[in-house]
Amino acid sequence: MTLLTIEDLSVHFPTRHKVFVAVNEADLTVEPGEIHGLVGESGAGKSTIGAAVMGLLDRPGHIAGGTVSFKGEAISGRDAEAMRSLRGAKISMIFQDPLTSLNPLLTVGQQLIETIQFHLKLSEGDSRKRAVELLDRVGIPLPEERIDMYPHQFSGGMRQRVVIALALCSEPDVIIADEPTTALDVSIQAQILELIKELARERQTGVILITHDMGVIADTTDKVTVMYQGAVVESGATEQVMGNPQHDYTKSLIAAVPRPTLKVHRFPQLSYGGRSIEFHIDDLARNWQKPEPSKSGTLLKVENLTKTFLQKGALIPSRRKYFKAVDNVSFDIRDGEVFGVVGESGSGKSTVARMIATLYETNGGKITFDETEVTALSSNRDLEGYRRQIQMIFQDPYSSLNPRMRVDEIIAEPVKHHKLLEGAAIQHRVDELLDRVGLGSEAGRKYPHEFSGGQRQRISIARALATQPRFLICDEPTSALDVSIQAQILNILKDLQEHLGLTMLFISHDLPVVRQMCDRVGVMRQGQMVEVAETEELFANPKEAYTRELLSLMPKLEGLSTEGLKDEII
Amino acid sequence: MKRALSILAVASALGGPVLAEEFKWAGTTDPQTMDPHAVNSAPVLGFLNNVYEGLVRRGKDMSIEPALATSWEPIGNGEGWRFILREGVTFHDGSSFDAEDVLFSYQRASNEVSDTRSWFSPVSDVKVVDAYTVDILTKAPNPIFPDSIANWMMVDKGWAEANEAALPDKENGNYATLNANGTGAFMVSEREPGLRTELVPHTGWWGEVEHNITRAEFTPVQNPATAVAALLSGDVDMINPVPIQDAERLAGSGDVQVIRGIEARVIMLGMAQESDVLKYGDDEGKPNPFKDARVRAAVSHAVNVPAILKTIMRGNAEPASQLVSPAMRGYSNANADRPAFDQAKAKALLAEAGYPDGFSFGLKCPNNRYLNDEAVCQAVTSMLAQVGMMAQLDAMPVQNYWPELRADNYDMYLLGWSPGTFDAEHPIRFLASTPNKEKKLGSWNFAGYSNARIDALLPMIQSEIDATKRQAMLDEAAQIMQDETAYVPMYVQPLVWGTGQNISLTQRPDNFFILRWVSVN
Amino acid sequence: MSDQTSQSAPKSMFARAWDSDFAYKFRRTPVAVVSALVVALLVLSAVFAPLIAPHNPFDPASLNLMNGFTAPMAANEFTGDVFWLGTDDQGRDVFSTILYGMRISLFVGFSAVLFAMVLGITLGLIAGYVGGWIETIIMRAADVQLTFPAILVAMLIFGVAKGITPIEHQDKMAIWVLILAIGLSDWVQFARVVRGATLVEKDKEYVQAARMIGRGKGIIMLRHILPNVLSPVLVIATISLALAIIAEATLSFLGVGAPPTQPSLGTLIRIGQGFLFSGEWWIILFPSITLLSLALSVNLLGDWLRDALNPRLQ
Amino acid sequence: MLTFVVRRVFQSALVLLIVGLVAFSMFRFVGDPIDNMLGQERTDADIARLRTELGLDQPFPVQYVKFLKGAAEGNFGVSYRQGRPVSTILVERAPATLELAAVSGFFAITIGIGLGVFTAIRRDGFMANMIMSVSLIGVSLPTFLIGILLIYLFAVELGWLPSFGRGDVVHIGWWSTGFLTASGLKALILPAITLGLYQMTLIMRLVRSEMLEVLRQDYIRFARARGLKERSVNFRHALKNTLVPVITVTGLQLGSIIAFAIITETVFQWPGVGLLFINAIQFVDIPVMAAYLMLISVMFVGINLIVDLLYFAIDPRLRVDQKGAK
Repeated sequence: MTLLTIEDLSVHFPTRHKVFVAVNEADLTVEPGEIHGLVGESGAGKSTIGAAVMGLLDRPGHIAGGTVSFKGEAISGRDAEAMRSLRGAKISMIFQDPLTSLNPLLTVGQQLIETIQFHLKLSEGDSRKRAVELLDRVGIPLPEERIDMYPHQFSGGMRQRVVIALALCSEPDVIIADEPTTALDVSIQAQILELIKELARERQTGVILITHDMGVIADTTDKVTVMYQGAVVESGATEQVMGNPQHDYTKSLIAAVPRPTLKVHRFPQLSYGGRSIEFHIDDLARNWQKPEPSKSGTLLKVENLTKTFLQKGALIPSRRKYFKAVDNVSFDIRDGEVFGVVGESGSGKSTVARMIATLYETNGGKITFDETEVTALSSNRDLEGYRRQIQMIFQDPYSSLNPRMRVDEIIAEPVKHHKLLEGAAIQHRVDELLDRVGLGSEAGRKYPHEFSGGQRQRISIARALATQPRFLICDEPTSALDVSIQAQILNILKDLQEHLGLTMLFISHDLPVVRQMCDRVGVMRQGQMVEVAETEELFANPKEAYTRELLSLMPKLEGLSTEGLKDEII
Repeated sequence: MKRALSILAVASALGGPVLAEEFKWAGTTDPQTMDPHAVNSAPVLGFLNNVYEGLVRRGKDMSIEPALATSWEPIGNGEGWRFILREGVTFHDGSSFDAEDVLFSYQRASNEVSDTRSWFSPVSDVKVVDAYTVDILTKAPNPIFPDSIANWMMVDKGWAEANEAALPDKENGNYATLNANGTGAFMVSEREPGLRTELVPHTGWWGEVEHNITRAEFTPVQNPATAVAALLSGDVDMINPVPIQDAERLAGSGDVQVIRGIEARVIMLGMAQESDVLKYGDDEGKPNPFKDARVRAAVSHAVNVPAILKTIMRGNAEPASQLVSPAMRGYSNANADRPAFDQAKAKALLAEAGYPDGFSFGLKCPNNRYLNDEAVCQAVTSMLAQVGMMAQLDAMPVQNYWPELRADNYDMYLLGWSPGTFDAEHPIRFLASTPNKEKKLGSWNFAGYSNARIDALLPMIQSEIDATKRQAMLDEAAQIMQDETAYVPMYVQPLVWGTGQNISLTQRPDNFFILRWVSVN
Repeated sequence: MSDQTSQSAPKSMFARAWDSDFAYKFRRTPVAVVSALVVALLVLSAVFAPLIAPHNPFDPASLNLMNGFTAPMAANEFTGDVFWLGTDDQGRDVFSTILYGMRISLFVGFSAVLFAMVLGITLGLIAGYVGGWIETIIMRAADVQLTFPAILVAMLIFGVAKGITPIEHQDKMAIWVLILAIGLSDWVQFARVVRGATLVEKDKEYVQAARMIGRGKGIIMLRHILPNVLSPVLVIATISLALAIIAEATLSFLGVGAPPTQPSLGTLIRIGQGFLFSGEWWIILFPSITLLSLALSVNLLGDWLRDALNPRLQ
Repeated sequence: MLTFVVRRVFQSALVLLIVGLVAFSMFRFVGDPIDNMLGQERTDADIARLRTELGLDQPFPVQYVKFLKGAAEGNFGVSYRQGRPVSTILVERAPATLELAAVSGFFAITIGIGLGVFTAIRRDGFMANMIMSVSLIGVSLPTFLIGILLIYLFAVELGWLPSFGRGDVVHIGWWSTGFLTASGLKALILPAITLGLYQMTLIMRLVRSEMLEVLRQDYIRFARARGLKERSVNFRHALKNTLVPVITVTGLQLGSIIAFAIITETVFQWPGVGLLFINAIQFVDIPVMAAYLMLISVMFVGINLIVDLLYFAIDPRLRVDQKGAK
């Protein structure tokens, strides 16, 4: 029997100017034991469907049409009290961020027992027993001890397991999991997905898995529904949809996914909905003053780099605790190459980037840039020359641009600071850069909030190019972006290297992306550099166990259609 | 005990025989000490008049009448005064009163650490003649001596010595600061300094009881609006003072009665006459116009005293022409008229003195010392401005005010003076004599007014026994001060008390509240 | 947020402001609109008091004491003059006095808040951005400041100012002392909020971008961080303005406010409370109503701002 | 945690020392006590003698050190006005202020939190908006005016409550309490409302905004998603989290209640330390002023310490060190 049926569901958010249609006549069904993926880019309306089913729509959103039925019985349009009896009891939900999903002031046990007591009407003691069982089931070691701990005493992955246990308290028939693994490292992500798969199978629970990640969809789900701008564009068995997409949007979306096994020259532009952009990095090359290549062929040399952070302060120095974020790391970056650094969160890869960018002081080791020992320079004035030649592109397009500055001011700031140009020439440079990254010079008179994430990341690139640097640090430049936007940005970066001869340090946790972008790769773990190798060599022949483990956790995406990619495969 | 009393009060309200008459009253200032010799200030002496008694006391009309002395007479040709003491008087603790207590009280009150010391500066010696006769010898003939000691209160020698309070101790306090043992009609039964003081009748009192109070409680209430509210709501039976502006309406309300009178205090303007330059205002540093008597006269003509009395004082005060009020002894009837309000004349005088366009100066004023002091100063400011004298008014709390005056930081200032002796000689001594530290003269003459004839008249007035001759000299002094406009006396401060409808009492011009004249009906 | 939105041509400043969601929200909230109108009306009438007021109550030469205590709209029994809102004990027109008094109150309020704001923002920025022992010192100083409750600070400063200003300037200093006292007792909350916001902002990537360029600390604080921490400051400033006006009135009650010859609203109320029982209700009523409307409107506006500027409550 | 307390106490002592210094240096400007201590017939010699006796002729640092020495032994000197040890006076007056502060603090906290929660839950409701607007009147009028208006209404016009004072008190040891008599309780009502109104409004608004913030947290959405009852979500989950930031501000507010009592006590002639302080200013009673400020600082520092410790009690994230599965 079909557990959950969504028919013609429309969700409207009335705003000032118009009614925003977040979900437009969507259909979806969930069968027992089935994992149904709901995929789409941000703003597609996938999370809104989850919230609508749960009756948790934020105001002023409301269900404008269609029905949601549970086991054949319509549940949409019920009053709040009736919704609550279903919510939690029959349908549960798991949220994206395990850090914020648990009440920090109550123990895990208190939260579990409260929910169990409420739904199953068990005694305190029985509830506790059941809570321990649940913790055990979701894979928390020593559940009897752990039950009395507070959420902050658990790691991220463990917390997400607790969240799942909480969702299971009432023995629900349907679980809606909204991006349950997005905030987690790859290795943990795999475990959590495995757990969800097991539970679905074992309890015959229907799961709606909301995600933007094609890898997750391909590896986990039985059925998939693809959404675009509030509407369902395609739906079917996962293998079917992934391997042989019918709708243009699905096709271009799948084409934009970086593959771990294929290397492409450029990603195909997403053609659906007129969203392709024109950028002309090659035009920039005409006015680009290429510096003399460094004599040794090595542009940046990092030797025994170390960084410690104070973990626990104390008056007496001997009682202070330090944490070694980067431990004796060495590598070289050759002139004109893209050097990738991969690792999980906390591996120290961003710290290395920030030390090179002079944002952190080093606690040991040497950084040498084109024969100049950067770490020996102390004053700001001495560093000016180095800073002019390096630039950085940050991860978060929303926080990397000052929201109170106009876009042209943002781009002009490094030029003005280094006094590279004067007067009208500055504006000219700004206009040109904006034009080349496909935004048009009029974009300069607007503020960052008027742009989308991908556009902002292009503004960041324009800013990074303003001083005509030799070396670009990219710190997870696409990890906050949708896959189609990621494709755009990666293409631009590839152009930068190709046409301007820029040398790059490319930090990422995403192995397929690294494989597309980098000439050589270093793998970091717990502050140490585990392995450095040519990219293809590393993927084909990993030497270290940790590298092998990372590679094995990487989604293979073998079932994905390669239709739109064929021309670009190298 | 308090509980028991309130139960009694309830019983009486229920219609039983009126045994307990509680009386509660409120004033602005708490008497800071119960020691009658420690502090010479009106709140303390006024309050302690109910607890302690002197050899003489003042009656309802301010006249001197026998108290612990039944009679007194001059000794010889002005060598001093002999006091015959009342017999059978007991202190609150039961011990009896005799001449030794008078001698002790003299020694105690005239000691260097006593604030009341100045009263005894004319005294050369005190002799115990017998148990009920005391001679007080003066350095020079002193016709008004008995008048000047109405507030000199008798303390029991035995009690004071037993409690290590033989001398007042203002700085650190002693037993007598918190406890009292007088001969008066009431005794202090409970005292919480700054909060409340409870009195009960002294059953062994020698006098005839006029009141019907069984318990009285005094509470200081600073905020005038709170005090009025307390009176209106019946939480207290009497308040002193009633804010002048509220008097009329309260009187008309029917729930309370307002008792009005004229206080001994004269409110006046003083002007710097020593300083060569002005210290404030736009003309700061320029020659001081107030040295010129014509300018001072112009001030006296420019101030519209009738208007102040009409509006700010609401018809409750009387104009003043000299430094004492008509109720005081030695008031000069010959100089009873104050200069008329005449802006034209004021301007003419200013022009004559060389200030046709006026000038700018500073006026200092307290804002919590006298009734509506700040409002009066504001009114004066605008009146002077109308004839071209632009005053910059700086009103401040009294604790900042006196240091300013002492440091000569003013061009013009407001001062109120109440003669402690109720005699016209008092202000001459303190306000009009050329300042002289050694002779302790002119100690409040901040203005620096100086007139040789006045200085000469003072000792003569002090020792003249013949009333007519004395009055002639006082008249002369008043005349000189009026002619030279030494000060600009404006009005005599009113006394406005409010009581419940069921209270009858007597108001004395010195603003002392005498509890034994109160009855609750 | 689709690509299309960025294609529209830039509009004029005013049109953008009028068209912004902020202005739209404002227009849709009657309370906010009414409050803003009241504030605007009061501020304008205070600014243009010399043009509006029938009399100048600060000119002592123009006052006639015999006009004292005239009831509103009634003829004075001596002079026959009529005053809209009556006169006070000095014969000052209450309406004019309110207008002029409001000038002082607003001047004191605005200046005190400005002072507190500049001080608080500066110290908050430095504490938040620079950190280390400088931060410790600043935040400890804030603790000490908090130990002294506002009115005590103000009273003590008043005393000190009286003591240290040269005597010839004392009569003019009352207002400045009020500003200093109220401002000094108010800076801590600005400093705390700015420090908190700065700690959040300084880790953001746009600040790192500026540091990478080599921008100095001062420029980063002023140009990058400051504009981004101003929203909460604006809310606090609004509410502080109301508080400052009330604080001025309270200090006036304690006898350390504006001088009675140049009364602020608070001083007027302090003077007026003496006439609460005497029947001259207009002396206290009208200034109180004015103060209430002013403070209430500013508070309501601040309230609305708090919700409107909080991006998470939308 | 012990280190924390020790460090806090150490810092507090430093704060007190600075407060003492600042306060003491300011007294010289408040006025001159001499005039209040001597009658109108005083001479210049009297003034000089008294000045020497009080030690006012000594340089300021000497006076401060003397004061500190005394204060360390609990001896704040003798009141110039009352001629009694200041410590005795403070002990006598403190109960009145503390009882008033406690009642108004209780009033402010309970009503403030109650209304704050109500207005947050019913964010756009008519009642909630009314409460929000009306409550602002409490912070839009000066306290003294509110007090006077309350007296006028409830004491004079209606005659329900006393216009001033503390009513009858019962002495329990050195503590005097107004809680045990009818008149004492009646006398508390108006001053407590006057004093607490302002703090209540602030607490209410703070609770509301914090609660709104908490209500949109994921764990509240998750609690709702688990089908828990609204009441449980609002109170068990949301309120407790709301209280964490509220505690600091409330702590500070309680401190300022004691300071604000100055005005309330003046209006209601409430026999507490605030009234004592105002009188002390009037009479330039320097020892009383100094001791009062020290007392206020001690209370403030104490409250701050309690607030910090409360944090430990309420927020497990602070309580536990780096144990557990990190």
